[in-house]
Amino acid sequence: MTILQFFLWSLLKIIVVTVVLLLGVAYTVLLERKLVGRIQNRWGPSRVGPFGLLQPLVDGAKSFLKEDIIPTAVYRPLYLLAPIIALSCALISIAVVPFGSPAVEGPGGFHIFQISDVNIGLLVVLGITSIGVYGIALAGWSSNNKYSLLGSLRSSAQLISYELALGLSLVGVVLRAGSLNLRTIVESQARHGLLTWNLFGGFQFVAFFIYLMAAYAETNRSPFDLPEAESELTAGYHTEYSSMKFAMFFMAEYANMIMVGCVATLLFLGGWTSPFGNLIPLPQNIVIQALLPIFWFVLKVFSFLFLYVWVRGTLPRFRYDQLMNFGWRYLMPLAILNIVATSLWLAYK
Amino acid sequence: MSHAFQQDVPLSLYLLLSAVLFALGVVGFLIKRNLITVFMSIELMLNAVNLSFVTFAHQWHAVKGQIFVFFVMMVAAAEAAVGLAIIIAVFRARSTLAVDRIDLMKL
Amino acid sequence: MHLILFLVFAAFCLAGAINLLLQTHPINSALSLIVVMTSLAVLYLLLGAEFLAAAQVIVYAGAIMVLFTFVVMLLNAGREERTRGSVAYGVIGFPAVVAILALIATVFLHTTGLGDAAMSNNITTTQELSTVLFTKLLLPFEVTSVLILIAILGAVALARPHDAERTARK
Amino acid sequence: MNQPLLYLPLIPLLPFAGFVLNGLAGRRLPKGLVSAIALLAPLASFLLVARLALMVWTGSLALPVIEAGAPVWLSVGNLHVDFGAVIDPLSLVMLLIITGVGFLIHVYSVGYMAHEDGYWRYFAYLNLFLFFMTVLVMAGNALVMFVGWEGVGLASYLLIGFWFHKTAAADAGKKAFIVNRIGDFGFLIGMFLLLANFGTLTFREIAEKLAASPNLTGGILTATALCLFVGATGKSAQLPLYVWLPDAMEGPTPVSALIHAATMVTAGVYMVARTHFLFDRSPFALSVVAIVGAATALFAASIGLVQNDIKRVLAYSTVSQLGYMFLGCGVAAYSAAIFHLMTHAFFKALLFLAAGSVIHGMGGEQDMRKMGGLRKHLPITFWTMTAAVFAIIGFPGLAAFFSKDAILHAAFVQGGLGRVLWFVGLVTAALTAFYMFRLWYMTFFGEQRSHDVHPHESPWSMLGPLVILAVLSVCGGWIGAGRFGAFLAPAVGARAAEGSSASLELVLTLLAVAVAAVGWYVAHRLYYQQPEEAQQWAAAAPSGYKLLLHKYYVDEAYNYVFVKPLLAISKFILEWVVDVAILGGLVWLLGGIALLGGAILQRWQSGNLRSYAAWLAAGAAALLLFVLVPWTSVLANLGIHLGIVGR
Repeated sequence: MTILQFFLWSLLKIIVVTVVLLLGVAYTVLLERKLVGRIQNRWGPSRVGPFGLLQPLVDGAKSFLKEDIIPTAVYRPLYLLAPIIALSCALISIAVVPFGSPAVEGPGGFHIFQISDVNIGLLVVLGITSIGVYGIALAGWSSNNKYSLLGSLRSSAQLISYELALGLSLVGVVLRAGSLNLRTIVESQARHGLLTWNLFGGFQFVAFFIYLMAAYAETNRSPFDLPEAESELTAGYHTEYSSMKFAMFFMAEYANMIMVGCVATLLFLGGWTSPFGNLIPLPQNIVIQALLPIFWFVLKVFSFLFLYVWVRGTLPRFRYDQLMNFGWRYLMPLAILNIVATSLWLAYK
Repeated sequence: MSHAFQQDVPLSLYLLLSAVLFALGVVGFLIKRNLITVFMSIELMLNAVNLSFVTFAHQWHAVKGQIFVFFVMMVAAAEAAVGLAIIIAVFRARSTLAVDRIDLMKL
Repeated sequence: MHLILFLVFAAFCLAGAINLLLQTHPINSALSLIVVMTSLAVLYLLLGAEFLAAAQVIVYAGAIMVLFTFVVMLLNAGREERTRGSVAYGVIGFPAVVAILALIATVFLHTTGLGDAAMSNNITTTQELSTVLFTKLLLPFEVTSVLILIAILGAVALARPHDAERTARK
Repeated sequence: MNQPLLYLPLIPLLPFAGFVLNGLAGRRLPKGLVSAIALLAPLASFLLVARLALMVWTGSLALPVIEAGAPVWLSVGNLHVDFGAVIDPLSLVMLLIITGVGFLIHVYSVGYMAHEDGYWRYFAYLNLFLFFMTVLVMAGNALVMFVGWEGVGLASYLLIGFWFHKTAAADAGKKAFIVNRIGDFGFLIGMFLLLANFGTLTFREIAEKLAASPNLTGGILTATALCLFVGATGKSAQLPLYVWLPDAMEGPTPVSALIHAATMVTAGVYMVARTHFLFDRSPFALSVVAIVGAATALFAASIGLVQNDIKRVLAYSTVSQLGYMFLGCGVAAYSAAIFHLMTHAFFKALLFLAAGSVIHGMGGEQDMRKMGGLRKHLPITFWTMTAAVFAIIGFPGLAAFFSKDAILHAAFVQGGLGRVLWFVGLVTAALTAFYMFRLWYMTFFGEQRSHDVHPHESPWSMLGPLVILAVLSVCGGWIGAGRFGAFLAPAVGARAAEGSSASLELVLTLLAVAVAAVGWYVAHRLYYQQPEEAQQWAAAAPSGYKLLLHKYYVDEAYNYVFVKPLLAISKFILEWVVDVAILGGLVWLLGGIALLGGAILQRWQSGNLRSYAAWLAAGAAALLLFVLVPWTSVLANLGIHLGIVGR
């Protein structure tokens, strides 16, 4: 494979994945609106297109067409930079996610269902997530607005605090798999389907719980959506943003949700593998062999997103001090205990 | 084009880069007037040194060089935590971050 | 490929570092430093230190620099004041910097036996790294953890408002 | 030699333990316990010494005893000094006197000091005194002796100045100390001379070396002996350094007794006897000793004639008697001198203690003109005092009769200068008899001249020692008569009294007794029969009387010749040289250096972070320059270029 081919293939994969991801983001928004509507005993969007299916496109068009307001007092360079950082960081992580079976290869042993297979994939995801903080922090600061600043300060503190618990919760999984490569991690839980998932067979349910909590906080989602708490801070860090830039933050948030779902799927729910393991033999058809793992993957991510929305519709928002207490006093010690317990168990085995 | 693609990089270039970064860090320490920026210059110097460590580790196939960088990072983290706390305390006491105005030991 | 990547990211590094010096606003300096650090992470990757590259991003860019920006935001630090301090930094400092740079560069350029770095050559895996770290260098590692614990305590003690302030606030 | 356990170190250490206990804890201890500690320590020492004496008496212990294996104090080059004690007949006699009489004075003090503040302090000092005195006496070498010597000075200073709130007492303490220091300086020089010439300070070794070189005489030995003698004059209150002793009367009376009788002043005599081998080889030094002794005896006795303070009379009497002892030493009759020292210890202690009892009974009054007729009120004191008075004047059969006559006899026998000295001694004996009976009559006879006090007899704790000492004064002479010389011979050498005959001895003795009787008669006449005649005599020779009353103006002369110029010079040096020139100059110099340095250095310490960073960078650059540049080859190349090195 020449370098030129490599570039072309990679470009193709990137484009396809990005488009799919953006579509996913759009329809996640719709999903949330519909679901929350149902939870709140109303219909949600239903006018645009059948069942309101075209609603995301219309929303997008509206965002594009709205007047782009840049308040005079903002610090322009960073004000413009912030949404770009937020969105790009949210989108880049998908590059290391394997969303289909590696058994299906392109010409020249080229992975089709993963943009890049990195040895330290998990660390890359974590690293990019940690860079994502800057989008929010800079947005709040450059807006020159006290609500924005408070929101971004809250957000920075919250992200730093919960990143610790998040990272530590993943250590148990890494210990079990013995690798930071996402594909290896998935393969380590593939043998007996559901039973060997890290969530169940790996006894990492505590870690999963911690990850869940930390992930909600990391994505500024309810019940930890303090950086944009309407009742206190108007709209938090994106108070001063409108039209397309606001849309970018919006998309970043949902892209992050999807990314978090992907990581959860890969680390705890067995990734693209079938929950039934080898009970149901794979058909010989190459197309079905390629698409079935993708189906499982998307299904798992979707379930995770469903959980997200469900929680949002159900739980009230935390107070800020409660949030910090919870993160430092409960989640982190719990994560450390989980690491110790897992290590002991592995050593015993 | 393919020639440039296969070209290897002499390690002395990495070292030179690290030296230049270090010098820039020192210059930053000298000319910056904001306490936080001065602190950042220190971080820049640390990073420059880390780069030479990694380069030497590559040259001698020594894992320990990388581990040293790891330690430097940990120490830098500790240093940042304490240093920034000190900066906050200084700011509380003097309401300024200009290093030229913070030249007395007492309040 | 390696050369191109090196040149690109070395250029990013230098640009970031110079920008750090030129910018008068701390937050811009901080962002420049983040650029330097992430570029350095790429250079580490080129040198086969992939774990360090990730750690560089996570620890430096993702934690330490966040702390810096956080403090800049918290203290609402504005542009640098044009203060006139001592002249020693100009008279003594710059010749010294030039001397340091010249000396180090001379030594580096005259050192023979330094090899070349090629793409995907001599990659250190996380496993190798941790094997050495957790066996031979376990004691320094543990000492580092104690250091960090102390740093946390110190930071808390320093940043905590004084008793008088606290009672006044109540 | 299988030596029995002697517990020699305990003899000084027991009083020292008493001193430490009382000194540290005495303030908080009950009075009874303080006295118990203070009495038991010297008593135990005395018992140890008495045991030693008994062993010597029965022959189970051969003298001298030289303690071996004692802790080493100094070991520098060839000089080795240890704390080993040496017991020979001389030190045994001294120890018996010191601990025995010392113990009696302790007992007496319990009664005498009963109502004083600082009771514990007094006894602590008293024990300290005994400690140093025993160290002095038991020392086997000059350096340890010097420790005791200095320590005795310290203890005397503390005790004389015991009532330090009284200016006179504090001054007297200082005077005693300073005058003693002058003497000590002589001792020190003498010690250096010993060290330089003999390379050792141990008495025995010096004596051996001296014996080994019979040709050695003259200059060096004379100088050494004289220097040591200067020390002795300081400690033993001889001319010209006697001035501290009369003033020392400012201390409590038992202290006077202790200093005069048992301990301090005898140290000089003891030291001369101890180093007799030096004096023996230097006839000149011996004559100086004899002349000074005789002169002091006469001089002090003449002052004693007219003094009115009971303790002062006794003080000059002490000086005078010490003069006798030195006279004895000077004619090489060391055993006679030591014999007189012992008897003197008995009767002088008795005199002082009895005087103390009188003063106690008179409520603190010391002026004899206000006493009189006390015989009825203080019967026991009177009788013991009578015994002492008769003892000191040399009443036949009593203590001084033997010892003083031995000295005078030795002087007469020596011939030449000795005859003159003998005559002086004889005159002094007459004077002694006069002033002692004057004291006796003025105190105990006649009418009571002061009516505002009601004399009363002292308690038995005071009278007990008096009685014991009275017995000793009466019988003490018989202890040593005839035997003493033989007993001391191993220590001080025997000198056969050449040309001595029983008839000559009898004549001399009778002469002495007759002279004393004359003194008694004059005193009887002037102070008993016709008291007003004394005033007439004084009025007849007013200048002579005044001269005596003012003690020959010696104190005043010293004051003008030594003290005032010294004060003026000291003041000048202190105020101008030390204060202005040295201290002031030093301060200005240091201040200037600091200011100058500060002016330069403060440029660095600007507190400016960036300039610090610049210097830091400069330092780093310098280090790199030093480490990275191969200086040797660079310099070599430079040398080639400049043509310094190379071809």
